[in-house]
Amino acid sequence: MSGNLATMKVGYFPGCSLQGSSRDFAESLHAVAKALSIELCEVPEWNCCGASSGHMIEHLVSVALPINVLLKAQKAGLSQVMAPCASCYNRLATASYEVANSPTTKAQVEKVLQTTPGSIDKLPRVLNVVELLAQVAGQIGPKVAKKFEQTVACYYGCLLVRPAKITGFDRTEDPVEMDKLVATVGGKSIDWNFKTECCGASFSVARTSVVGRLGAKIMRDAVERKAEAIVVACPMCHSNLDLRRGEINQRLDPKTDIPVLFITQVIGLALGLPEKELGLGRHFVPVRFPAKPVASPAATPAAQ
Amino acid sequence: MADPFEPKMTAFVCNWCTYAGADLTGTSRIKYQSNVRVIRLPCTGRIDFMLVMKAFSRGSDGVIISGCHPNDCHYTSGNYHARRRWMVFRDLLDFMGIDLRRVTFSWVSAAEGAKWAELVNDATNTVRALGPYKEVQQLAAVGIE
Amino acid sequence: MEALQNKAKELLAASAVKVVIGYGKGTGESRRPIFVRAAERAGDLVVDTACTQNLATYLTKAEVRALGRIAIVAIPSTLRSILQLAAEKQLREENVLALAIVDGGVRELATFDAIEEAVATIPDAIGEADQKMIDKLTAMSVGERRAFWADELGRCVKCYACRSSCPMCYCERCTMDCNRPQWIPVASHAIGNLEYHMVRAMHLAGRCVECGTCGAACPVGIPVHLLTFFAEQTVRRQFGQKGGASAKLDYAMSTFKPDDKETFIR
Amino acid sequence: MGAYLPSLAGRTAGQEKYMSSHHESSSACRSLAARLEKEGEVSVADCYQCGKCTAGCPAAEDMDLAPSQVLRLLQTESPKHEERALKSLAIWMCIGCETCVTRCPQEVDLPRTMDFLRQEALLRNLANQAADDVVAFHKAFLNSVEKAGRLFELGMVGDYKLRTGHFFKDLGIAPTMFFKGKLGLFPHGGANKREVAEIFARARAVKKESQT
Amino acid sequence: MSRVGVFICHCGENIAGTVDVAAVAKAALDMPGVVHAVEYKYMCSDPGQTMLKDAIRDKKLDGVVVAACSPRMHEPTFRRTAEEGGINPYQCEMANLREHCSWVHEKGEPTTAKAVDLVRIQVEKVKRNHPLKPIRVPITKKALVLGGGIAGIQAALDIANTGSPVLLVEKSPSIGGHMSQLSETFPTLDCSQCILTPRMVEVARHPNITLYTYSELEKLEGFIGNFKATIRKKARKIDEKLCNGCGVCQQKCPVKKIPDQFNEGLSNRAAIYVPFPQAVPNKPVIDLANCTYYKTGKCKACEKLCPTKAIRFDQEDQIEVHDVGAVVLATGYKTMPVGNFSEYGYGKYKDVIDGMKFERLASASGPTGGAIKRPSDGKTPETIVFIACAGSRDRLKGVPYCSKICCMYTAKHAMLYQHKVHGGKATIFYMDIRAAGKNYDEFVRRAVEEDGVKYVRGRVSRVYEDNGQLVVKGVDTLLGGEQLEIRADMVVLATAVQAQDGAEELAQTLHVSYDPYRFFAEAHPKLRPVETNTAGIFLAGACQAPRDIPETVAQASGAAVKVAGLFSQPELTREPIIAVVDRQPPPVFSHCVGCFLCKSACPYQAIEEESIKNRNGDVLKVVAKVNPGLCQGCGTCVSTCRTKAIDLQGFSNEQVFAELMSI
Repeated sequence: MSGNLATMKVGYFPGCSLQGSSRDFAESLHAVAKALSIELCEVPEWNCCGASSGHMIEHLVSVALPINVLLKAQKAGLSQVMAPCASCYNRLATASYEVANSPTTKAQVEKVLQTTPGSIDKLPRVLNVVELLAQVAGQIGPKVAKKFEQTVACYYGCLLVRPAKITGFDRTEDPVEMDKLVATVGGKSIDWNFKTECCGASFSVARTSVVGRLGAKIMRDAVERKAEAIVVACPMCHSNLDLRRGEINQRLDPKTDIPVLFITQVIGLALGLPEKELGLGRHFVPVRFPAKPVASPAATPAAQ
Repeated sequence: MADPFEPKMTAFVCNWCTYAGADLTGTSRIKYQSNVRVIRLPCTGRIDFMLVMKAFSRGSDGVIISGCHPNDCHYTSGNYHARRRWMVFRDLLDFMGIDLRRVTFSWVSAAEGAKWAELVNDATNTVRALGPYKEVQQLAAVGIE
Repeated sequence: MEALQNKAKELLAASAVKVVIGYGKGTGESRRPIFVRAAERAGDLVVDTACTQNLATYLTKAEVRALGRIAIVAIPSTLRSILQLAAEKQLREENVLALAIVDGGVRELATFDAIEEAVATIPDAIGEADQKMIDKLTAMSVGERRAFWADELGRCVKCYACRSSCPMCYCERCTMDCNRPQWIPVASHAIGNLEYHMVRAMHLAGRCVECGTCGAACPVGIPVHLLTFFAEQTVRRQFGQKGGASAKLDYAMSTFKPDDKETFIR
Repeated sequence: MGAYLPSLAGRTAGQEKYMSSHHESSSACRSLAARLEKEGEVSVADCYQCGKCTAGCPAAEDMDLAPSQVLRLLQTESPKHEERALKSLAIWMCIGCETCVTRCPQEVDLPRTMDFLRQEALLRNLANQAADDVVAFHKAFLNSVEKAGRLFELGMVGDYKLRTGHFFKDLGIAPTMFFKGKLGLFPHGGANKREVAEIFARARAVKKESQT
Repeated sequence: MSRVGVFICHCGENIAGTVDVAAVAKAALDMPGVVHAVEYKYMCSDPGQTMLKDAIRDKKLDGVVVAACSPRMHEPTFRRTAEEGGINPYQCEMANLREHCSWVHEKGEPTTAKAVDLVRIQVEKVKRNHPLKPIRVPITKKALVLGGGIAGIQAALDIANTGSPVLLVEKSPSIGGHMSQLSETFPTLDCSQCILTPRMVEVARHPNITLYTYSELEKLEGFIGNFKATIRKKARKIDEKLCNGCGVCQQKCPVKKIPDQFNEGLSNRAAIYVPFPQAVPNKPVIDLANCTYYKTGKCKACEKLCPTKAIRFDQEDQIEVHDVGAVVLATGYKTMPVGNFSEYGYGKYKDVIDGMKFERLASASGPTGGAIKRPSDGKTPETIVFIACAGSRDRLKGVPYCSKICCMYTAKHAMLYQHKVHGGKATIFYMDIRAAGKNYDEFVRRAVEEDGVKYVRGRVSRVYEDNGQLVVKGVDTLLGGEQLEIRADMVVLATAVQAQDGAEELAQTLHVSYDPYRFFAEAHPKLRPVETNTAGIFLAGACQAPRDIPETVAQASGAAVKVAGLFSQPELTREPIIAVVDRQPPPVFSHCVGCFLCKSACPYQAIEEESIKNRNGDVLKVVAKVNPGLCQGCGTCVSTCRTKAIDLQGFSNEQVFAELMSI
């Protein structure tokens, strides 16, 4: 994959949340992709990958669904598929890994999807958004309109980097790819301890308390180390740290209002794209630098 | 041909593992069929494929070849060389129409006395079931003036 | 063809080589080996599709060696023979010059490395007919195979034409001629013949260059070459090694991998 | 760690237990550990109980059993212990963050094990009550996917609320979400609904036969 | 026509009870070549053996078959008897009527028939036996010891004290090895330097030991008793004779900021340096990579200021070749680089260190003079955490095996810490405590009971830094898997013991085998622990497996005894069961065609090329030749040889063929 193709064509698996709770992610992604002349070819007729619940209670489904997506991508002649949602990314990667390494699972999936033998031997490569941007990092630098001069904490969460043997992306314990991207657009990123600690992921709905507790740890360390914003590449991380800020702030003193940005939004801002296109307006915690204390709408209702 | 057929079994074994293993079979008083005649060689590496051919042409109905397990060879790698030779020789036997059920290859360590007894019995029973190796013995008859 | 003749003329004239072993007109359409030792006879050399015999057989003969540096007209199997002989220390680089026949033209291969490169480009395939036959045989039941060979080898008169035509059978004393012990009876009879051909096959496994000259040489038309072909193929299949691939020794039957995979040792 | 039935006795005893639970017998005669090895390709025997998984688990403090204990309960292969694992809240509190397997010196795939146990717990109706909301969430989630081919968040949340009765929870943020354009009022089209439904159906069928 | 005697043993009832021995004897008499056949109750008894000897004489026997127990049992016995009887011992064969017949078959005709066959087989063999002489090989009574750690030192001293000269080769500039870096040693807590230094000096002074420091073995040829070792003496760039070790050069050298390996990078050294004060020899060496002169062509400060003018910038490596009779491998171990344990933050946080660093911190001769101080800020750690099994028993990121010494040295570390830092809190995360050894468990208990070290049964998941402290996220599995977070000032990782770098290459140069972890393999895990499968090469210490000091020393002495034993013989005698390549009268010379396919088949590199020349020295033929010193008699070459030019004495083609034909 050379970084400087005129237009780069890459398969695109939006995943459900990007159509709903994470519109902002989608919008910023498309805006940035356009600016960097990356053509995102949406996988035709894609279906949900099953995350986060599939593998929790129906394993075979949780493998079959992603493989089905990848097969569609393969039919559409896509050699790699980028899944912006870390959770989707992880499921797609895991599923490909399982069929590649477990004959039993492979056989079962072939049955379920009624595929012709051999068709799931050469599935498209799965990328996460950071991987994709890293590939074109070369072109970002020159295109920077106004430097993104904030100090941020890059938060990778669980599913981008774990487990190493499946994602094979970055350094599992101490990843740096996002930090590099922030640097290319003129930002500073702090060295901190919670880069890959879990934020509670899908417990956002069912076990808000867990999200609150874990989120608080994360925010505390980031703030103590003078981060002005958190940068993420995962819708769940985002909603847990943004949408659930009220829950988190209950456990924080002082409370914090530093915004949570998607890496695509950070790059978008640096490329000088209008905030609207980047969906910044959709955040619960307003994106301001430096964040000044506001009665964030998220703060009140969560307490009930 | 009145009395029931008793196969003639010839075994080529290495001195350090299988022969010792067979000794153990004895010291542990494990009984097995007496058809087999053992020819002792230092190592499976020494077992010339011609010996197997000769065994058949000499009228053996079955052949057993056994030595040290991989990694245990007294000569560190004689059995590895043997294994390769067998992998080719066996294919050739088959290709030339020798019935592979009459040739048994095995690893029997100095500690596997029971395995030796079992091996000999199985091989002997198999061959007994197959009957005398007429096909080859007939060949032997042909043309010997 | 001219190319070859000129090259031969030139080499002999400059006495860069003492003899050119090549093909000449035989009876009818057949071709026979000829030894051209004078530039003016270079015209006798012929190249065409009828040139199928592997001339490498002569490289190890003392009489030929005695002549001095040899140029040899080489078909693919000849090139492999040269490498295998080199690997077995039977041939020195400075004593042989291969004149490889590449689509009509002639290529001069003076070094083993050069020959190795050339050989590397040759596909691992034997004649279609032969392959068919091998497949047919392997598809048979073991009994049918036994019958097949019993019938074929029944005709063998132990004339050893296969042996003497084989470039790899250069031993001064063959197992066959060994009489203490007398491994194989001198007289030709079924079992002895079976043993003899098994010996050849085993001795050529991993060394056979798949020229088929032995089969062609058999006066009673036994496809003996199928045995050595099969041996070579099973070696290649199981160990990925190949006779005559390199001038450095890589003989499958005298090397091993601790993780060689077999399924039959209990 | 008290003494427990030797695994063999355990198995036979286990059989009766399984029989009594509505669950096809064939897979029943094997211990969970054995089935996990076959169906999930995870060997709990590999675990030597160092506890590294527990040490790093973000959800551990919400669990009634430490992750390493869950594995221990499977190692004994005694039905008594297996049931304790299946009834535990722990298996439902696992977030699937993969921290444990990333650091496990023996590469025991604990998340996969948890998946397996959750499915088994549902199958045998042993799921811990305290986890009802979690179960409800996952069911609602998959339900939505099974129906629409893609997740319809609002629908899912609605379904979830029906299942749990947490009607007022999060009500506060919903309007904001809507106003921020983060809640679509209608399911997304685009996916091949029938296909997805079939995948669910066939997957369940295949699962069954794989166990018989 | 041969005259064979057959002697059938009843072995009490053991054989006679099942086999009709009389019938066997009778049948034997009918076998061609057999002139004498008797049965007797106990052939191995004195009267039995006398009977055999007498028969040989009276019946003028030239071959003997003893039909009794397994040859693996009594072949040596009866061969000796045969020799005393006046024939070549290798004219005696045994038929195994007991283990292979009477003990495994029912009484009856078939069993007796088998017995007869077994006898016939051996009769046919013995008729074709040739008198063989044991092989005699001279021995060079000089030993080569590779590695100057405690193992090498001990082995060298023990061998030297038996009077044989020893070459001790050490690749670093001083002997002493890891042990010289250690602070105190378990389980007695005596100072490592104090017990080691005298040994080092003794080595230096010993008349029988030639010391090659800063040297490496380049090549080893030959075989037991007759090795040829090529040693490279790397250039120290100083004249060792002139240098008096005053140390001026080190003080004056302008380059001072080079991390000091001996102190595990906790301090710095100059570009010309003596590794440590007690180094043997106490002579500096110039570190070419860092010396200003070698980098820029200028400086030479040391040369100018050296009082004895000992600096030699132009000095070259020297190659020396020595004949040695035996080799002791004592190349030691290395500790696993913990870089891949990023969850422990090693390399990222200064205060996360490994055991060896801690040894230097605790050592009186160390950079802190034995005070435990944090590398980051020199502060004394009030809380310290030790993590056992950092790399050991870890399939994923480390090695699957147990490194054996960590449990003990970690206990020692904690103990030393408690002694040095009063009121300090030491916690050890462990999985199992493996303290099997004399006074070992007592030692560990002492750490717990007397020094108040806290042992926590569980592994650590992560270590991260949080304002000036290290947060250790662990677990206490004995509290039912309760998570445990400790804020520590320092974390010490008990890193795994691994095979030395280059072990593989060395093993290949020496033709000794090694295990999957690149530790050298012993000839037999139980009964030949200090021998390798290559005769004449022995093992000592951690190059074979993780070892502590007592074991290492014991094994080193063991290896030394093996060497001494070898050297105690006037020459090597070996069973003549070896392969030989035939020789024929000209013009054939040998049936060998010199294809040398046998060469790669030989497990012992015993096959050499021999050029047969005529009077004027031109080569007529190149043929194979078996080196009797190396050949172990497996016979793999024999079945590889197409021309049957190689044969195996004692199991010759003729013999085996005859055996087969006799059935």
